[in-house]
Amino acid sequence: MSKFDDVFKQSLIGRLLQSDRAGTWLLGALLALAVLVPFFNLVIPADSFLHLPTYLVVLMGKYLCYALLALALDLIWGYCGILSLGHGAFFALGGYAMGMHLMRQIGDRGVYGNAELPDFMVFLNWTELPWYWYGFDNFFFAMFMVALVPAALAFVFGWLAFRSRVTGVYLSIITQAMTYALLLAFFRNDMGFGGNNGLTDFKDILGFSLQSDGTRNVLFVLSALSVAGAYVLCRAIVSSKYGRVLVAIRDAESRTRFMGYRVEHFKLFVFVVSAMLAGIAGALYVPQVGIINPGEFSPVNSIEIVIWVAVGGRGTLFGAVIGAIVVNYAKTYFTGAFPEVWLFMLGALFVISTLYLPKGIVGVVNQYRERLAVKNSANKPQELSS
Amino acid sequence: MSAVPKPGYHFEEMQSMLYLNGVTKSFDGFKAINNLSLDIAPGELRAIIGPNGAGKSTMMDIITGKTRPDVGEVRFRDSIDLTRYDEAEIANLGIGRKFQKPTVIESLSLWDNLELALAGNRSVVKALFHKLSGEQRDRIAEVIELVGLAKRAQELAGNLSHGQKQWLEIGMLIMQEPELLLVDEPAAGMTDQETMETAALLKEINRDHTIVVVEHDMDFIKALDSKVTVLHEGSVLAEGRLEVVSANPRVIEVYLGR
Amino acid sequence: MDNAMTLPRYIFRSALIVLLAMAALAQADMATDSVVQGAQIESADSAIEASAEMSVEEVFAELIAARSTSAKTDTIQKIANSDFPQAQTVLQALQEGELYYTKAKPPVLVFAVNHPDGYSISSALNGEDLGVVGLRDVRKVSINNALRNLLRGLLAEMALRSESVDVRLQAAKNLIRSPAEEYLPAIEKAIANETSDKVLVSLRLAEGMININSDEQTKRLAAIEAFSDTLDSDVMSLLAGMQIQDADGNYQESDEVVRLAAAEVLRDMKAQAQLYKIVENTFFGLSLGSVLLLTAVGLAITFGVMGVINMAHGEMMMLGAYTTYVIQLIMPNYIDYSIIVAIPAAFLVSGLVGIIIERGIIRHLYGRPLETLLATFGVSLILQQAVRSIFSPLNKSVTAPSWLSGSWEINGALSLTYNRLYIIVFSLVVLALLLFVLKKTFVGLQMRAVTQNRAMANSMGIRTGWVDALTFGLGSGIAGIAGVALSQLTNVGPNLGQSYIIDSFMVVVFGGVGNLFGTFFAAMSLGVANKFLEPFAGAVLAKIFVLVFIILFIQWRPRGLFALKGRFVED
Amino acid sequence: MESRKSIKTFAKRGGIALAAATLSLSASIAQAADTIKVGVLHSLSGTMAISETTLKDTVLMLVEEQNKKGGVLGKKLEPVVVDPASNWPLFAEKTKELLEKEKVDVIFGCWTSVSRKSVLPVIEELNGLLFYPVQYEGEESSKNVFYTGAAPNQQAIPAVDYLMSKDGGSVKRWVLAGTDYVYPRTTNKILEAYLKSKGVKSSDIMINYTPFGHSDWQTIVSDIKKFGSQGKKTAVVSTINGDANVPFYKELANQGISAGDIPVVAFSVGEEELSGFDTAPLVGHLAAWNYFMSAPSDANDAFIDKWLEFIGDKKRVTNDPMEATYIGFKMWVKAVEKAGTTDVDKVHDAIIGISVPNLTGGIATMLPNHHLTKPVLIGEIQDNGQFDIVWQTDGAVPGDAWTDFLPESAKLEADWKDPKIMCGNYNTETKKCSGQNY
Repeated sequence: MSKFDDVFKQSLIGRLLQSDRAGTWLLGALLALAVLVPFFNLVIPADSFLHLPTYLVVLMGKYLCYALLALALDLIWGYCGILSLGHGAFFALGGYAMGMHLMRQIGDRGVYGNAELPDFMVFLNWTELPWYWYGFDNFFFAMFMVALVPAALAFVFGWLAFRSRVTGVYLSIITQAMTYALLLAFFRNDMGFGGNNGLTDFKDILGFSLQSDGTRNVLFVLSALSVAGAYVLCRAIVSSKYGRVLVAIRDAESRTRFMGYRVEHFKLFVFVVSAMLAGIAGALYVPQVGIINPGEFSPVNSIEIVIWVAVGGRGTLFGAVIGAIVVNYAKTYFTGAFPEVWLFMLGALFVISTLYLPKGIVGVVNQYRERLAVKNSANKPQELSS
Repeated sequence: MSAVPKPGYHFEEMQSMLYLNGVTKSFDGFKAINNLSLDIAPGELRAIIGPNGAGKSTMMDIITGKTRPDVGEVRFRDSIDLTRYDEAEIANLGIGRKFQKPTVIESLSLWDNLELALAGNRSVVKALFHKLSGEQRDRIAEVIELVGLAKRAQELAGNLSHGQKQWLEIGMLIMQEPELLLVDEPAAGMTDQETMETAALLKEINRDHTIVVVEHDMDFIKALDSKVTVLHEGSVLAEGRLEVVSANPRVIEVYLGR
Repeated sequence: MDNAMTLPRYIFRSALIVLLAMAALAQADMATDSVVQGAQIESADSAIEASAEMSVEEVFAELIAARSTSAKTDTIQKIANSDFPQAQTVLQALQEGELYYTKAKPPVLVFAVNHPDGYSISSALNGEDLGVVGLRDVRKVSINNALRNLLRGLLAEMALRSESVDVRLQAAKNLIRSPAEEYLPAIEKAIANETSDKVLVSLRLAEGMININSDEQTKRLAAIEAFSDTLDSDVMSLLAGMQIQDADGNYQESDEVVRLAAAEVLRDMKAQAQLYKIVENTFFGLSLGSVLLLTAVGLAITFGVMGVINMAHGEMMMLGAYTTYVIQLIMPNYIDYSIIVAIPAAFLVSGLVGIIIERGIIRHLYGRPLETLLATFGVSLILQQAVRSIFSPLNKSVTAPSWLSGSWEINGALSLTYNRLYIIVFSLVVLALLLFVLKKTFVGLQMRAVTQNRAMANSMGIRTGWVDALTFGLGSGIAGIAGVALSQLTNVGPNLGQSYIIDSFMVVVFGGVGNLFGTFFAAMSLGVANKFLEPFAGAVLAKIFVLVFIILFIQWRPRGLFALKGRFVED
Repeated sequence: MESRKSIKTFAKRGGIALAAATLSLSASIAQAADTIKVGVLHSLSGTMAISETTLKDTVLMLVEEQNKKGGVLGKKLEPVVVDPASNWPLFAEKTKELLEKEKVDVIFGCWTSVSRKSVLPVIEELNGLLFYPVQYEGEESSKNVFYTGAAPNQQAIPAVDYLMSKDGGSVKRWVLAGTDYVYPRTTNKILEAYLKSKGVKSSDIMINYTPFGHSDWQTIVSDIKKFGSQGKKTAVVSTINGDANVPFYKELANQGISAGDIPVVAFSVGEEELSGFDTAPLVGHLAAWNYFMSAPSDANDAFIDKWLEFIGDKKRVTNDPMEATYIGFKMWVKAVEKAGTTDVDKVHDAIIGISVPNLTGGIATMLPNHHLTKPVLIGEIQDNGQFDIVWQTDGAVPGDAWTDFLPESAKLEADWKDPKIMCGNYNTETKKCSGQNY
């Protein structure tokens, strides 16, 4: 037992989580979900009250995709002070890459039975597939693009912006301009991405029907594992020396320069990583919600991502995940329970959380825990060693 | 990183560590630096004084690559034209700078602050897979001792007092192992006692570093007991031992007089 | 800021002067004093032989009974050619869709005007008041566009005898647009004793539009001759029509001589039109720019000067627009003045809300600009839902005051719409006032003091909290004023703010945060750029290009067009 | 000690999280009720709230009225309103929620095509029932969706016919202006093909697309003006969507283009939109719908009175999508009563062929392709925000799911009755349905 235990402790994850209680919780919960959700959805019979309806599986899968997205943003905003108001763009690009693959998977089962062209191209009289659609029928190429396209955009954009030292609000606003421009571009039907309707009517992925509960659960598990994986990755990054350089850049950029660090390189790297994570989130999101359209590029969506992170607790990674889930659950609940006035509540939530929880939910929990710790330390100090 | 080779201290072959000639910089017509010339010998400790707006900070900015001069040459170790490099490169060339208002990374521990400053490869990849070696640990421990903050090594830099931040920043400079230190008003906001300690600290460091100190505080300058340059309206007004300079009527008029 | 200002101020001043001049001209052109005609034409001899065998009642009954367009056409002709005293008013009412008939048996022809509980109607025969009836108690004598054109002509022919120059001018213009053989005598008579040149020109054109279809070549050439010095779009349309070739290559216009003559005139018409196209484009650009300026200038205060990333800015404009709507509800009979009242009202409403937001929320967030983004975003959601709950999610209709509608026809090819013209001027006036407040008043001084060095200002005994609230209120109030202008251009609805917020941020950032002149130039240049791109690239691409341009520009000038220079920026 | 702890805590925390998850999930399971649940899936916030809120109220009104009559099959109807907030993925999510959690028996909802598209996979997987009340581009016929709005051949083509006629001003030159999304694109493709089939030269057709909520129309309107002054009677066929309309018409008016010179016939401007306009300058411009509030019929008068009373605001208006909702609701009720159950498949079989009176004095019949027979009306805008019906088709036009004017879709037909076909996209050439289950 203890031998295996040591192995675990030696492993990278073990080492990372030593000082990270919250992380342990999170990973524990994610893995638990990855096991339980399929169990309660597939194994438990539908009539049992313990049965978990499929729509909840999909819903939670969606939340996890948002969580991954929030994680990506927290990595750059929380630790490097880059407030991107255009992160939705990377998410959407990843989504479109996946969507294009799923589109090609339909093959000749579209309404017009055209093996080459997606339906929307057929009835808009496109004669042949545009070049940028080539290759997407291949799953691995598509998956490659899921990461590459956002990364490429992030690289070019970041390289320009960080090189010429665009910082603070200026950076935020031009990221917003970026996603806004993409929004307009993807709305154009001439772009060949389905215009306002985007890509939809997906059938199956790698031969498994997207409608089947099995596939749904697999996608859910994948989402859960991706979030876990991404968390570990981000944790590894921020607890390395590199991570501390990021913090240094966030707190005192010019000091860091005078210490001899190429700030633009450090920013660029983390920006690209973050964009990739966002892209992956998008790719997982699309098959679960069954549609990707330009709406995902809208600046408001990107602002919402920022809000998830802020509500959860900026610069903690853990908080980003919490925030994404809490806010989106609130949204789902309010829109169902108070369709007429839910915006009041959501708005109030944002205002209050910025006013009274500047450190987000996680901040509150920590304060509480510290107070608790102080109390405990009075009577049984040994508990604190863990 | 820059292609310039990192030299040892062969002071004798070198005429000047830092050499400014006819440097001028103006912002929207206002000449912050006006035909300034300055020559710092290797191993020297030089104090630069001057009233506000005399161009002290701008001079620092120009040397460290934060600002480009309109005209004039800025040479490091005789051969290197600093105007061609940016902050990071210049830092890696071996010039360390301490800001007027102390800037340390507040949300990192003292130890981390020093570790970041630790001389060595600054590339992204290295940073990602960096591990502290034994002697590096010792080096950090040594410096943190030197600046007298050993007891608080694991605390957040944000919790330090103003003066302590100044010292930590100086410590970070030392970690960078620069040949030339530019120290901007180290004694600002310090108690007399702290001021004296700081002066001592700088003299200590001066043993194997060239230092340029900018300061108003006359007691501090006295304590440094070094050659003094008086700046006024962006150019050198007087230069020499403190007692000589302070005898200069122009200096008295524009500066000491107040 | 000041040292980077002298040139901008000069350009801005001159621009203002030019525009004011244009507006003034426009006014003058409208208010031509009516030259009273010398020889009065007595209606008797001008009236064409009436088809007197039918009584008024019969004709009206026929009009009500008529279903097909053709049937209506000749009844209308009958009325027009009759000497009924009511003829003109009835046709007028028909044209304006105010002619109804009751469900009574036999139905009665009535004039109906809108009324809170339906229509208030009066007899078409003798104009006696028949009280108020419900919406579905009367049916309208419906007409379609074909009939509308006919009526336009008939009424114009009658109006040619009017006293007022403006009426005659309008009549002549209408005749150009619906030419018909039978008007010719009336027109020629009018030409004979018309005194005003402006009217004369139009009459000649009208005459030409008719003669061009005559069978005598000389007349037609004369007509074309008359066309040579106009740019009227209908004339152009007609001449262009002649040049059209059918499948087997022969032209619409069979008479070669006439066609060539027409072609000639058409050619230099087109040449001139090209020229004016550019002027027009610039105008479009400036007007788009002025809208951008209006929407951005408030943000230039709250965001630019105070550093609050104010996502609720759009909603402040929305409030302004709704204020305009409410004001119109309050004073339905003075629509023309409602706008004037709305401007200060909107300023107060939005300003007040702004102050509340500042005191309630933003005050706690200074030094944390990104938090202000989140909080104000929340506020914007709340405000949107608030108007949705109060005013319903439907768009509200804001009536354009008469003096804001229509356009200033410089010539057939170039006409500048008044609302745009006024908005350009208005935006500049707002900017000027704002600058005055900031630069010349004590409050402004305090505002700048606080934003530049809070601690110092505080120690000088300025009540910074109070000044902050005021500054934010000012910015919001101006957003409210922008809302009034927007209510004249676009939907007044809960989403109004959303559609402008991003552009506003782009303008402020492009212009350089904290610099009003930057904002001014950014707005204008983006507007013009957009408009000159649009013809080639299309609306969408044009916008995308502009956005990409901004992104790249910021790389080159990380602090915008008119960055505050100097070493203090960095700190 | 340390080492053992780490894995223990890891396991322990996992366990706790697990338990928590289980509880939270099992908590949210819905239980069946003895009412018939009617889902209402219209955006109450966001950009589409402007149009969709009214339809939500309409459904609520119809439900209330039906319950006064004692409900359906002796059960009361229970409306379940949710807000998809003009967010397309949220439409899919809410549909799942309605069908799986709320277990509704029918859904009335959606406005934009994209929202319908995102609902489609869900509603088919879970075999739900959606009544879609808005005119759309066609090219679709799902087993689970009934399209009670107009197909292109029930709106666009008749409108063009009218404009070509003498009464319509015998138009020779056409501007097809639309917002850049699928409905205008498809409609304009169809119209272009149709116009060419009528011998209109492509030099006489100008097609222009603008982004959503386009607000600066100066350039485009002046282009239209130029295009219109080329010696042939010109008309604009507008598929411009929602918010962009007000600035468009204002610009038309300001640049002095009257209905007499260049009439505009719109497919997305109804009474509701007009209530947000300053209509004075629009008088004489046209709209093509299957219903106008001004339609002279007793059914209509009754409906209007009921609506005004329900909404408690004398100024409110009725419009075409409301009629479509009304027809859809009536048909569903009739079908449920005929089938004696709310079971989707039975209702589906029962509803095809059912006829209910529409509000313009005619009869609407549900065709095997899930579209309706509808009359087409052309109305001229009046200064009081109403339409004056100037022309209408004699008799009702059957809705065509697959237009005959696009080569690819001309081959297809939808038939959910004929056992030999029984699909939404039967290819008359290959004699089989494509893989698509709709």
